[in-house]
Amino acid sequence: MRDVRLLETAFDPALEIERFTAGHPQSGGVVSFLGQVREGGGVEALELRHYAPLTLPGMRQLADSVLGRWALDGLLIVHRVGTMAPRDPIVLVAAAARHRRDAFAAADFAMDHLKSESWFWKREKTADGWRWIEPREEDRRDLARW
Amino acid sequence: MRDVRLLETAFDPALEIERFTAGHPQSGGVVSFLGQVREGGGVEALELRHYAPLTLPGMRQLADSVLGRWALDGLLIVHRVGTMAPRDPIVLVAAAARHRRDAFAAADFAMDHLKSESWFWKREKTADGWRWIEPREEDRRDLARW
Amino acid sequence: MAARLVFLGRLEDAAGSGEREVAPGPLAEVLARLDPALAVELLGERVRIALNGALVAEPGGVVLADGDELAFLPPVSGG
Amino acid sequence: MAARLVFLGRLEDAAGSGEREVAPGPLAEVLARLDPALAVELLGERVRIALNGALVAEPGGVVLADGDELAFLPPVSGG
Repeated sequence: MRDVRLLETAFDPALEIERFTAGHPQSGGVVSFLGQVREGGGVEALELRHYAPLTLPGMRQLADSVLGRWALDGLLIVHRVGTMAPRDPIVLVAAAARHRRDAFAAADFAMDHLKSESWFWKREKTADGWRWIEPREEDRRDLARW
Repeated sequence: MRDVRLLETAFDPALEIERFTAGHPQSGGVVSFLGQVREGGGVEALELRHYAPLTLPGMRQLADSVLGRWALDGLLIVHRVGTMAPRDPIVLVAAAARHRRDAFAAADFAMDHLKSESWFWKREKTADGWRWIEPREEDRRDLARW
Repeated sequence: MAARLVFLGRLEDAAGSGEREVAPGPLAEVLARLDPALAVELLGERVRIALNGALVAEPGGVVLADGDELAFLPPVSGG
Repeated sequence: MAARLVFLGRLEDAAGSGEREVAPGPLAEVLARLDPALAVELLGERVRIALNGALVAEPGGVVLADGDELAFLPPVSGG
């Protein structure tokens, strides 16, 4: 039903989606979001740090709030921490539901909240060295939709 | 960029998502919707019929209209026809974009239009035999959102 | 030679088969030679018509020639 | 024994390390013994504080005991 993981090492999103879907044969639809490190733009590496006492508990609370808000058969949230290269998967959210509207809204809501409220700090490495990523106004606007 | 397919035989959604994602390394996010034949509810088989001169051309037009409406790096629409069993994948839509908001909206829009406007006729087999599926009021409401 | 009618979805059940060869001619005459109950179904308000793969806006003007394919498309199924 | 300060995100750069041992005591006294520029950053309006893994609503009242961990959490990064 609720599968929330914080991973220090790489994961295989296709395999995760396949297992998640197979685990919910009664669901008509599965919506997933996969975020990956973008290739291009001069970014050589991305590092995500977290604060262990808060980050995973916060993700679990988010999952519970999503499950309480929409009629889902299952919800998967997988998030990487550590240093990643372009093309590496960062985050996978998948929602299985009887009705696709619920699955879309749940995955969208979960991503907006993961991005703007979860305890992750991100820095990018370019030719100029490492640089911390600041909060974005766009994320606050995304959050205000709900 | 645009990959639209109508398939007479089974496909592997996880493999399709993996290839699609690998083909768009510059995209920060990929949203996918996978629809499968629900297990349970007494449905033993689902048959989807199409009208060849209209169905695939209509799906391609839909893809073009989605690509014209949102800033996407790529769009995938794969749809089965023929007879399927519970757990079989029916439809996969995936949208790759720089910004996740575009990818969510594009996949959601594509599904609403595929479901309510594409030339597919569906019948279900239960213990009572085959029964054609009628249009649903919910689909018209979904469409009215756009 | 002949023209062909194609019946989709539940209209296939009503027609008893997915397609049927008919003598060419104006659509009204073609339908008049069918079983009246089937003709009524085919003329249903929500049934769209495609001639040789293109949707027809004004079915009243259709005249079938040899080799033509006329498809009757009931509302598509829900999600 | 000592208490520990933990600096997340850009505060780690400002502090020069991810964590630091400090003598226990009221938070105001602990901060007063730090570099003033760092103390100003740590007291920034948008910096949240967690004591032993729980967010603190009123940092003014915090008194660090031996073995406590106090984390300084700047705004999280954007998407």
